[in-house]
Amino acid sequence: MTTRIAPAPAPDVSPIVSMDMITKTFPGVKALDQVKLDLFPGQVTALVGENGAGKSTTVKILTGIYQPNGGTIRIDGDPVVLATPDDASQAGITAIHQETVLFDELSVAENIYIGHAPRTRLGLIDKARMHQDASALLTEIGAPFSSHTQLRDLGIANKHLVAIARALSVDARVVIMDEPTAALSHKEIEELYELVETLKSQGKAILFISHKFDEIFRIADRYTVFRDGAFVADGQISDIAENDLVKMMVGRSVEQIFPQTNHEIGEEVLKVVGYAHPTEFADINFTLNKGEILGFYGLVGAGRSEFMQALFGITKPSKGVCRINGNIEVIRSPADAVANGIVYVPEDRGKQGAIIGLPIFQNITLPSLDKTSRKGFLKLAEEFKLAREYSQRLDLRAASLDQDVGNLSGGNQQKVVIAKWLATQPQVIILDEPTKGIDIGSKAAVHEFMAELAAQGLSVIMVSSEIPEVIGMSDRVIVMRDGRIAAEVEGDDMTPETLVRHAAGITTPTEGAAA
Amino acid sequence: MSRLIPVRETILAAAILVLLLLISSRFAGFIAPSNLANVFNDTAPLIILALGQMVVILTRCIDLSVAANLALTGMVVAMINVAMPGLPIPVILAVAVLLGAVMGAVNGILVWKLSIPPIVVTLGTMTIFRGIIFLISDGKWVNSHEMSPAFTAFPRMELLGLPVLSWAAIITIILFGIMMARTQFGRSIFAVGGNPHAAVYTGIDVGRTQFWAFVVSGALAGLTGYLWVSRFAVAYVDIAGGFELEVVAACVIGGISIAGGIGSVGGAVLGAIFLGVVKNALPVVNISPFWQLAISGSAILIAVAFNSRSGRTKGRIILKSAEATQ
Amino acid sequence: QDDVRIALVVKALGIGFFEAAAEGAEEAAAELGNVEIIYTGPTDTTAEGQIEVINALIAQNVDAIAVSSNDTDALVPALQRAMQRGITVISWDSGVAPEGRQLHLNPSSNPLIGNMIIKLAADHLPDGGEVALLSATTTSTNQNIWIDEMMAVMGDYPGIEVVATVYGDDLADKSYREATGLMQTYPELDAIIAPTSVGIVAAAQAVVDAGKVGEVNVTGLGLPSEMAGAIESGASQSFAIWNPIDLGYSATMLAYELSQNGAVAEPGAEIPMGRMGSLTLDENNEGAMADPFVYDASNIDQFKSIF
Amino acid sequence: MTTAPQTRHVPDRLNSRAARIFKSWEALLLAVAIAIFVINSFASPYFLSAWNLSDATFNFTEKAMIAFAMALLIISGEIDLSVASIIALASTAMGLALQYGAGTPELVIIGLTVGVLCGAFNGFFVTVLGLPSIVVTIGTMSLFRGISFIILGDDAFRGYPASFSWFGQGYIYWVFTVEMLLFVIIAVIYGVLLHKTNFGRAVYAIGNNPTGAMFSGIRVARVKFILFLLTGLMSGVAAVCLTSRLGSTRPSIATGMELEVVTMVVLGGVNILGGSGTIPGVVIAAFVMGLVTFGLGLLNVPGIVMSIFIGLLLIGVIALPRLWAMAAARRTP
Ligand SMILES: Nc1ncnc2c1ncn2[C@@H]1O[C@H](COP(=O)(O)OP(=O)(O)OP(=O)(O)O)[C@@H](O)[C@H]1O
Ligand SMILES: Nc1ncnc2c1ncn2[C@@H]1O[C@H](COP(=O)(O)OP(=O)(O)OP(=O)(O)O)[C@@H](O)[C@H]1O
Ligand SMILES: [Mg+2]
Ligand SMILES: [Mg+2]
Repeated sequence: MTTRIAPAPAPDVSPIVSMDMITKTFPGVKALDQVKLDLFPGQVTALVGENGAGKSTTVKILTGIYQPNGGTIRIDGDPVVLATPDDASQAGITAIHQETVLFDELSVAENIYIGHAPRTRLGLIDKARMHQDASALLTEIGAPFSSHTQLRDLGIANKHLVAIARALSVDARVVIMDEPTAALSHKEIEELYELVETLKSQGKAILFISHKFDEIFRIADRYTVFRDGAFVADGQISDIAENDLVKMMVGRSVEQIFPQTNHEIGEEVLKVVGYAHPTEFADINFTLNKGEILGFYGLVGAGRSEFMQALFGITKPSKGVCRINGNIEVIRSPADAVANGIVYVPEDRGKQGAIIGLPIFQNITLPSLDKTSRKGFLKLAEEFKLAREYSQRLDLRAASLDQDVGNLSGGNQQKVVIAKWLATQPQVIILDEPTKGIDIGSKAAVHEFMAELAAQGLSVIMVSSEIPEVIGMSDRVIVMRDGRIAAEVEGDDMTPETLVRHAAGITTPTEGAAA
Repeated sequence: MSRLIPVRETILAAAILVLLLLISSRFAGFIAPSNLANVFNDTAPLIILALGQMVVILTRCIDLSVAANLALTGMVVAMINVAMPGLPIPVILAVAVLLGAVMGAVNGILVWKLSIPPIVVTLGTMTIFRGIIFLISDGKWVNSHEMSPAFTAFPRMELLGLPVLSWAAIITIILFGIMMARTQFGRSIFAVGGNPHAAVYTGIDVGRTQFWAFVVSGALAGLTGYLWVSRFAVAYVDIAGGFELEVVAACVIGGISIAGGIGSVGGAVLGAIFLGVVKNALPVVNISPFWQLAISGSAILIAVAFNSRSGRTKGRIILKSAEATQ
Repeated sequence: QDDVRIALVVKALGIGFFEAAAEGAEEAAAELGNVEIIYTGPTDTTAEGQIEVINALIAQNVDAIAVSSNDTDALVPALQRAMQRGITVISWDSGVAPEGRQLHLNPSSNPLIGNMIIKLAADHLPDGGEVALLSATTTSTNQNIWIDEMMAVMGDYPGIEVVATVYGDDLADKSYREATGLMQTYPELDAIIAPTSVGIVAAAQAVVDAGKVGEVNVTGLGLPSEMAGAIESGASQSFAIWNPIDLGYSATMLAYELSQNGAVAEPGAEIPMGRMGSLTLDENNEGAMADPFVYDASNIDQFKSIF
Repeated sequence: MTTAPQTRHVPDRLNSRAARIFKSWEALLLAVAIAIFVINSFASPYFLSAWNLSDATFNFTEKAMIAFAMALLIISGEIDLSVASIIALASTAMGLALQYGAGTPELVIIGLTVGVLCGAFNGFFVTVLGLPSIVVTIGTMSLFRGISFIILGDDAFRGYPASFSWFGQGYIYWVFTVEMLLFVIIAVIYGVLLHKTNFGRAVYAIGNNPTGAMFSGIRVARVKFILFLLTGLMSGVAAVCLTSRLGSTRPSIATGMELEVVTMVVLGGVNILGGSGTIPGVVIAAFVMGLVTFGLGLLNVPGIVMSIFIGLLLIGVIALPRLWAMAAARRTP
């Protein structure tokens, strides 16, 4: 199954695209710092790096969506400016972006061809030819739906296939794939690999971004490593061992990141019995104990967030009860959940977590206003006192407490969201992908803090898709797959291999299933 | 499947048919072809404006200045006609469309370049355009006998049994049908409204598309301005006062989502026709005209409640996929 | 020198009829010598708009306000305040309730107008027929009174049947649509009576567009300048109006008499109004200026350039 | 392992109170208001008179009462375009009650109740059915006034009792009208509600991020529903004042007032997209609009020309700071 597909061509060809000294800053973040990247014809270059290393930013610069603050991009040795997405496709660069950037209201064919549809002689869109071409593309990538389907009727995996088809609809020399397999099933992934092989044989340069080391070692010819927005190394895949690649990526060995967990696990705090939802999840049963860190692992889209949000009173479960400290409680709204000591730090920080537009202190006190006010009237001094206390506890870095939370870096925003919930003095804190998109320093702080909370007797549920994090932090792990609990593992059973196996629904152990 | 039979349009068309049948049970003459042609002719301005508004709403904007734009253009062409009675109609038409487009461009620029919310921009330009009519006309009317015969005759001129006014609506419908389905601009409009973030990734300039949507809406308002003034053979400050809300109402009834991205030419046209039928039927079926407002208000509420039900996004279904693969 | 400031408040600016009245007011001012006319009004025919205008006039402490109102009752409190501040208040053309003004000048006597509009229609229908009314807004005082007066004398016109009353709100497009609706609902319709200058023009246009010239006669109250085309096309046989210039002139004269010459508005009083003679007040402090005058093909050319 | 982090001190506030006030939108608007006041006093000799200024307040007091509630609604990310129609319906209901012999207290209660019911109707469609408020209220705008037309047709209700005229025509002391008193009381109530209570904080949170507010345990639908009720209630209050001032009810009462109310709110610095704005801003905007219309009215400028000024003001006050920022950005690339 993991036979290497083709030998790496000789590295003496000159690159089609080469980025040199590229820098990109966002307010408060240096996403890329003088990085370099070369893409060679007929070769697959894997770009690896942790979350937030700047991979997607690189993609957006190459596709004309972002403008770099400095550095040069060369195509066939000539410096170019890619001012718009159009410029990029003119230059022969096409990409499958990490987020699906498609249009629900349009048909599959229109999604594939928007912006460059075939025209009739009158200059109108040639629908017949568009659908014909689209069908051909869909067949080529093995998509099981018609070009006439409306996009909204497709699931996430099929949408991703549309995105792939869209990238291939441009006659490009450079194809970029930003985590293309994250949402695909096994069969589709195999077809994608074949496609990569075809593109390679056509002499195209491919940039392949992935966190899955097995696939990197299977299809890539070269690698480039970024860390914290900086270039670390590049070279031939055949010249490097997996462990070394990981080390370059993280800058230290993986075990070191996680704090020692020396907390005591007490009696049962929360018991969930038979939670179900008509379309999202079913048969969820588990218990959570005092001072415990319970990990929820699964592939993206496994339904973990949906379930957590039901537990928090946002989506309504159709069945199931929840017992808190031995009493059955009905949670119909987040307000009920908070009253019962359950709080939720959501995955989508910008939309669901921080209230961008409100100052930091108001974000922190929002769910605890009852405590800082008298008879419904605000008491600013009390608010500042509370905000000060928790921002210090979380080591928040900010200019002042009345600063808009939107001006903070992602990690500090996350701290504000956590502070907001800690200020309510909860019993159970649910952290959904708590370290997604935050820098390594903050990540360690969050991990350390999580351990500290558990040590203080708080029960923590941590949803994470990062295996090292799950294993490093959790006392116990529940694996979810397709809306159901696939397994519960504890102690020495918590190996990367078991987790991946349960998450992917593979019954027989496979080799090289995880990094 | 839902693509083959556009549900909303079918239901709206059925509602209009039922309405026509009800009316004809009270007054049989209403569904005589000649009368239906009259109703269509009377609804033509609303149809044209609703199509322009549709484009704007699809891009997540709103144009409250269309009626004022119409009135200002109408006054200007009427005054031009008084000053230069010999000016041929095609020139008048060109002036009207151009002037309307310029006013639309003013809205568009403010939305595009200064990112002022469209509702604020067009609320402001609405009052400004009306005020300008007063300033240029000194509040005076331009009456039918001051207009040249050719000027007032144009919208009534019959071609193949239908007045030019009706043809203007029909041609606009056809052009919009082609534009929305078969041109890059038309598809961009859906893309910008449906998912502005993704539109940027696709190389579509959101602001520029909104700008052009305003220009289109303005140009149509200008065209309608001339047609309106010549048809009713009078121009004054207040013509088509409050018409902007009727235009928005037609779009809403036609299933165009105020949140952008969802809607169709057929919907907008049917929405306008629905209102036109109601408006024309009330006087003939002896329902007091005082019922008209309440009826159109209820129609809007029912339509929007209905559209939101049928259009509710299904969400992704995690469990189904589980069942399918097992 | 301190001019006497008389405000002529109209239903809405820009209507030909009122523009002509303003001319008459200026004529009176010129005759009186020391009078300044403030011609003003809202831009659309609303009571709220007129109240804001009246408040501004009170603030300027004008000497007199002569108003053609959009609403019989709504202006009363504002006008009462004006009177409390010593401002002379009269209404003309379209009146306000008695407690809101000192006197009201009717362009003509209401019974005469009511009779005139139905007579104009009946004269061309010797064998009787169906007529319909196209009025202004539902709230216009004077139209409502005239229609009531007309209904009172219907007994004198046997065979004439009023089949409907519709409202064009003094908007060209609405009036047009209502007139078209009338012709559809009543295919036998013989005449449309529009006692409003906006409605009559729109109705005539609608008749022409429906190809019913000769079948449906449009009549009522209109301005010669606006109706010249309708007479020419035959959509209208005849119509009537009083002279708005005279009306503005008379209103100004009356306001001047009351505020400067100590004339008292009380039942039975006779108040001079320059070249128009004098106004005799009835028990409601109302008086009529003159008879309406009929225009038809024989005299339209003579008047169409005047007002 | 990282070493124990050294806790840092984050100051409460960056700018002093004075600096914040000085840089605020309200300060800019106040300067505009003062400028208009000064210009008016030079332009017309009649401007600086207590009685005249008192009369001038009628130009804005009723609209402002609604504007305060509307400000909260718009800050929360919704809008109510049906307020003028609510006035019509509430006024019609009062007139109808009058026909059945209701006295002044009953009339007021009925006016306010109908206002609240209309608000509840809007609120139901928006918060329970989850429909966009702009569309719902365009619909109810026709519906509410339509019902008035059905009830009244071409008629009018008149003959309100003398005691009822106190609300719209009465004076508290010297030139101070009852409406002015109501205006001040309502302004204070809404100012406190928005700026000094938990409820007000929830309104801001919802306006900035409704999802985030819900995820923070705020009952978003309930807050929005209450805001629609309040807007309906204020329309009811305005209906009482306006009906009392006009002394009669016609279905066309208050036509077009919704746009003036929205203009006042936006001019007051409230973000039409929700999330920010203050009550003092709306108060000053009310005065600005009142002063502009009154000042121009004294010069006998027609209302429609005044509306050009308001339109320009509306776009100008938003556009100028942005143009300024763009120019500044160009100067220092
Ligand atoms: N539009 C933006 N505004 C502000 N910061 C941004 C923006 N886009 C990216 N960043 C920041 O830039 C850094 C790099 O992000 P990027 O998306 O490139 O990471 P990545 O390597 O693709 O991570 P992942 O593996 O999670 O996809 C992150 O710290 C991110 O928060
Ligand atoms: N059908 C879909 N269409 C569009 N986006 C989707 C779809 N399904 C999932 N996504 C997106 O994929 C991402 C991951 O989904 P999400 O986290 O909500 O899944 P989940 O059910 O919570 O699973 P988990 O938390 O276990 O990853 C989210 O950004 C979500 O918006
Ligand atoms: Mg990425
Ligand atoms: Mg998730």
